Amino acid sequence: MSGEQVGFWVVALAILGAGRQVVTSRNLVHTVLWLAVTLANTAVAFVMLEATFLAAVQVLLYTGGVLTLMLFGVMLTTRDTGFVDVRSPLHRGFAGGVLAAAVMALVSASILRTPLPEARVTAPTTEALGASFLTEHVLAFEALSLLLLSAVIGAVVIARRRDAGDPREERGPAIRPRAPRAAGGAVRLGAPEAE
Amino acid sequence: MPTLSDLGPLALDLGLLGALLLVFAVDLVLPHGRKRVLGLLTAALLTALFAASFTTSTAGSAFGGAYVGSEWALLFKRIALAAGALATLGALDHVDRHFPTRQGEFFLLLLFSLLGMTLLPGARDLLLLVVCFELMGIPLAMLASFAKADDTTGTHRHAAEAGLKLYLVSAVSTAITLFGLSYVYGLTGSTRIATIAAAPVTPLLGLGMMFTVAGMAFKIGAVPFHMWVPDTYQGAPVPFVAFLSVAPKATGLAAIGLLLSVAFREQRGPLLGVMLFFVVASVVAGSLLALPQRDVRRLLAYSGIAQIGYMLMGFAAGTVRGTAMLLFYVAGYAATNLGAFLVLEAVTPGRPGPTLEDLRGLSRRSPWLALALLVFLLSLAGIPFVVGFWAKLSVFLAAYQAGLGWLVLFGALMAIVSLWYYLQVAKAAYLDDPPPEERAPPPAVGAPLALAIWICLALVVGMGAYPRPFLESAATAAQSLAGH
Amino acid sequence: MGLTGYLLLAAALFSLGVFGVVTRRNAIGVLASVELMANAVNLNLVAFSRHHAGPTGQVFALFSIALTVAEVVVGLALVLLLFRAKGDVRIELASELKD
Amino acid sequence: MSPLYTALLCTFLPLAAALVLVLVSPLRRAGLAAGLFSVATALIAFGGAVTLLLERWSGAATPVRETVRWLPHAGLGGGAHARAVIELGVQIDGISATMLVVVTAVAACVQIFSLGYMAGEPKPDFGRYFTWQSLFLFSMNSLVVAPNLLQLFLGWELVGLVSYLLIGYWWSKPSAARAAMKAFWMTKLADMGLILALLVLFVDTGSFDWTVTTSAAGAVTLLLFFAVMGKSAQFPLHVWLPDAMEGPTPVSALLHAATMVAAGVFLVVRAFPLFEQAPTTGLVMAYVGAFTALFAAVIAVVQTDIKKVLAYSTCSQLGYMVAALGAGSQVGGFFHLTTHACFKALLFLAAGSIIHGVHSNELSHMGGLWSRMRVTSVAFLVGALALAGVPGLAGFFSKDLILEHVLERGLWAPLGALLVAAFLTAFYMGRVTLVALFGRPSAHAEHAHEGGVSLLAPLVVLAVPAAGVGWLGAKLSGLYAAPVHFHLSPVGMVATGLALAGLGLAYWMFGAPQGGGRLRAAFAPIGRLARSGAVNARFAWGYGVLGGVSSIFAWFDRYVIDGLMNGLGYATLALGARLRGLQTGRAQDYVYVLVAAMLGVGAYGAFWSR
Repeated sequence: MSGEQVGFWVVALAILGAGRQVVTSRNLVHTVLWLAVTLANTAVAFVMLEATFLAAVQVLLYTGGVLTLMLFGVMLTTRDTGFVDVRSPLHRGFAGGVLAAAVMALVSASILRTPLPEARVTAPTTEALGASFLTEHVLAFEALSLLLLSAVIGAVVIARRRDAGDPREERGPAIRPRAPRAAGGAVRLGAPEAE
Repeated sequence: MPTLSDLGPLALDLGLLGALLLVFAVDLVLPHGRKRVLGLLTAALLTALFAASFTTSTAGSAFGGAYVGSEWALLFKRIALAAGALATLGALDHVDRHFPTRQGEFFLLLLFSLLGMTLLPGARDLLLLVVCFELMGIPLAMLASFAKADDTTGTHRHAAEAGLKLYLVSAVSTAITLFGLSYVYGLTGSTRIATIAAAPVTPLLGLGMMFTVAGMAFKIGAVPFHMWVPDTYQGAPVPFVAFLSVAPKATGLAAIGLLLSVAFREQRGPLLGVMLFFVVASVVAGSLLALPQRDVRRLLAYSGIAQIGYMLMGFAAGTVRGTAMLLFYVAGYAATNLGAFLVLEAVTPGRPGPTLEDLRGLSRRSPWLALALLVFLLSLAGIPFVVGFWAKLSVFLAAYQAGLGWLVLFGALMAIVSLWYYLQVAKAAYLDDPPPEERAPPPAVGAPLALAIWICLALVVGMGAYPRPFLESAATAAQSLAGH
Repeated sequence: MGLTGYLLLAAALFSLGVFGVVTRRNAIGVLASVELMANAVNLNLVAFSRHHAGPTGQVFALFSIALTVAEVVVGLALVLLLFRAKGDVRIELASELKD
Repeated sequence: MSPLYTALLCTFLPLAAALVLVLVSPLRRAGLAAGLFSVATALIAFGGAVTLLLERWSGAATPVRETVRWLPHAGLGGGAHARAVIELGVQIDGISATMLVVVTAVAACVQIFSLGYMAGEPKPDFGRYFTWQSLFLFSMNSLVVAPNLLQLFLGWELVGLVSYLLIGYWWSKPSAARAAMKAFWMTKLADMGLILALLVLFVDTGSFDWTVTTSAAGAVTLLLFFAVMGKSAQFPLHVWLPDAMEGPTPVSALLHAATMVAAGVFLVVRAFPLFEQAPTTGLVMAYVGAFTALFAAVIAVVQTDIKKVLAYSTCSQLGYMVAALGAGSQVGGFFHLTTHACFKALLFLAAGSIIHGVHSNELSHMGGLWSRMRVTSVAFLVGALALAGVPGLAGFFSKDLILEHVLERGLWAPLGALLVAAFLTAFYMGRVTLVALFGRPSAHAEHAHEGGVSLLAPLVVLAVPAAGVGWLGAKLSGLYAAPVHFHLSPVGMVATGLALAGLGLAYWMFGAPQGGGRLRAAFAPIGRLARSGAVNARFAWGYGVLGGVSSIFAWFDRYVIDGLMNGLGYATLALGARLRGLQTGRAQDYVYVLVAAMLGVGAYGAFWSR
């Protein structure tokens, strides 16, 4: 077994192991952290695939930005329940497993039955990446920047509790969220409203 | 290197971007309480752009072939701009009443989405295609939830749910599309549509192609990707639903048309089969599920699903004529459905949208609204003298010419079933007595909304009486796509 | 390890994401699962890009990452909205509209 | 005025009237003024139609066909038929001129009759009624003057829509609303046949003209005939017609006797060049028509509602026309349409006058009207005898022509059915006439009296053609085909004999004060039944051969055919209700379905060609 192969297996197992934790871990903080592990390991895989710039982007943008955001989301919304997700009923898990297995089976069967490109070429430099971005794909790039702008504007409007200039804002403290309903099977571990 | 001349085909889109920035800037300087101006401004700008689309030449290829301006793209730009302008007019009062301080953002998001819609049909690069698709789609999820759940009037009780469902289905669909495209890229080495068309057929490419289309099919609400549609239509602000029910569908069809007729032209055998499946499944499920509905928004949602089935007959035919007929259908459907939802907004402003019970006795309370609704329903049902008849006839014709006689027969039979639920609505508006406690004065319809309904009505009747120019431009557009 | 290995790895990651999306009950858990799916896409793209001349594959992956970021931002905003409406972010709370 | 403008006037004047009534609401709400306005326009249209017919009559005018280009080839045609253009226009020849006169005459009479009949309605409703009447006249005329099948289809649809409004005029009555829905549904189902026929024809020939030669004549004509079955109430799509009697009686006279139901037959007459290319369709039509004629006539025997008798009689007579056309006799079918329109409109209006006088539809509530409502009675008698086929009156000529043609073709089974139907027709018309006009007066009929002049004038006017139009047969048929020469053929004599026998039997059972001997005794239960009016479908079969068969047919019609049609509808609704459960409302289930569908689609794409 060559070194590259060993590396692949290690990274693959790390990615899949962490990924499994992401979809099954009951503590949501753990979920997000395991997601970080998955993404970081993917970055390692990128390095092995000679895509160093992408690896850097992956770590900075994803692990640094997105995950922080998600962690915020977890903190904001599940502090009452101690960050713990309610477990899915067994039949739902079973159905999900069947679906996932079917996806895996179909995709891998297609992969294995298709002649894949063999020859490797030298990895593009970061300059080439940038040049491609701003020539061939410049229109898509501009559209993407608009997309990000719209996402930010929209997200702020949606997530903001009260609107600027809304007369209702001046009328005192914002309405507190309703207490979580104790649904069947819900486990409440966290401290009761500590505000 | 891109040069300024590359911008020629994008003149209208640049205009739209300019409009967007203008609305943004004006929003910053307008004091609270005057925000209504923004909607008027948006409507005016969109109308101007729509008018400009008849004088501006947008033909040509740009950015190394990533973008091609053609009759095809132009037709979709016009549909999007017109739908945007009408929906803006229809939404003015609603927005002013329910979220007075956020009007700027509402129309901005609408403009962002419109920009994605006008750009997409010209895209000849899969990356651009998918980015445009998202630029159109992401603002829609936010607009569906725009009202927020704490709206005091209760009109928007389900705002969060409406947006979340659309978002979740959309996010997973995007992942599926990207997953499929990753294989398409991997096996062809390019994202340019022209290159892809020449690639040999392999299982993985077939898989990638199907995933790409499946991920986009959710936007048009074809069965079995339709399940978010009724829920979102019911929970989102009605004028926005008017927009959501036509413009993204048109653009989704444009995307599928590009994939079917250009990108995967040589490998499309299974795609045609899937289109056939969509037709049958959508027409059956849409028609049957609409039957028991009492909420008119849900009813129209399912009817829209069935309508998509009829439209896809054009693609299933697999001919240029089929595509042309589909385009005509789309244009007619856009005017009709937009009008129908705007009538719903006019009937029950400030309350959760109408059920059949709410419509009772409408013909006596407001004869003009009832008549408009009736015309839109007849058009959806495909009765002559309104555009829906020509639309159905033309896709049937295309399908029959392509040898799909059984499909035409089937479509005709299901059209009879669809009559049942359209007549349910008409019956409520015309035949049923209003409940005694509701001998209320006719609903007060604001001037912009009334204007939008009138324009839709004129289009539906006009296209029904003289469909010739519309048919011709649809045929030109379809030919221009086949040419590339 | 050849291309096939990476593709199979990506497929497995995608399947895990699918499993998570349909079984996680917390909306943020669902979002995390969608991230797994998106990550599988990037892995595919980068793996393929080694076999084609030109930077297209990696550019595609960059676009894909950016798209996902935009989606997460919007998703989190909507989740907060759901939380504000229901006091919880269990995804099945958003199931009042049906039939 | 040139024929073109006259035809346009005939067509569009009623539309203008309808628009005026819609837009000028004071006029509409004024009631009687609206009615008079509508009647005036109908009369002008009638005058125009007569002018057109007379021009043709004098032999001076050639057929007029004026069209404008309407739809481009680019949209609908193309391919092998790139130069196909769809036209919109007017065609005036013998057929359309005759039909125009029939339609406008009946419509004008019905409108005048309605002035008196509907006088009790609230004024705005009265105005609305006449708006619909004018609109109906426009739609029917636009159908009649159509130069191609597409335009004919547009008129056809419009007629269907307006008839829906007219049948459902009494909305508050749930049964009326239901009947209107049913009529709409059944005819819509049939209309799909017409659409499909148009498609097939157009794809094959690039034209919507009925004069083209097509290789798909079999398919086209069968689809067209399916549409005819719905519109002209042929078995088994006839179930809506008896129910449609819920509408006001003048509406029944207009729609379900003279004009709308005749549209189906008219379609075949117009598209006859197509039908001539498809002998098999002709055969199907002959059998379906003859069976309908017999089936409906049998059912008509036990009906106790005077309008239902007439409704089934209409079914039966339409069966005659269809059978004639199927046997290849364009003249026979169209001429019977003409005569039938006259005497059936007369019968319905007379029945309306009776109902107006007695305030009931039930035969058992009538009786002895001859002495109380003399004008109406005479009119009804003329219509009944014309329908029965008494020599010299209108029905005799056209029925004779049909039977002769069917015999010529050697269609023995249809001929037999038609002959039996002729006997039954005479019998049930005899029964209705004897019971209603000459029977023992019931309590209801004690105070029966004639209505005003507007009720009686149309009866008098219509009685003339009902009696005499048969004599014009040779001339009328000469307008569009080789003139036929009427002579009493052997089969005609048999039919006349059977008709007289039927009348005689009716007289024996319901008319003769006493006597009749054994035969009367044998049919006595039927007589009691008919007199009592209390037919109980479940037990009636035991009461006599004729009554038994008739009741079984009626039961079959009511519960099996009708039930089947209703059942289909309910099954669809139930299926829709069951499917709702799939929409769980849970976003994750939606995603599950999404991914599962993606899998199916993907698998299909991946392993499609392998």
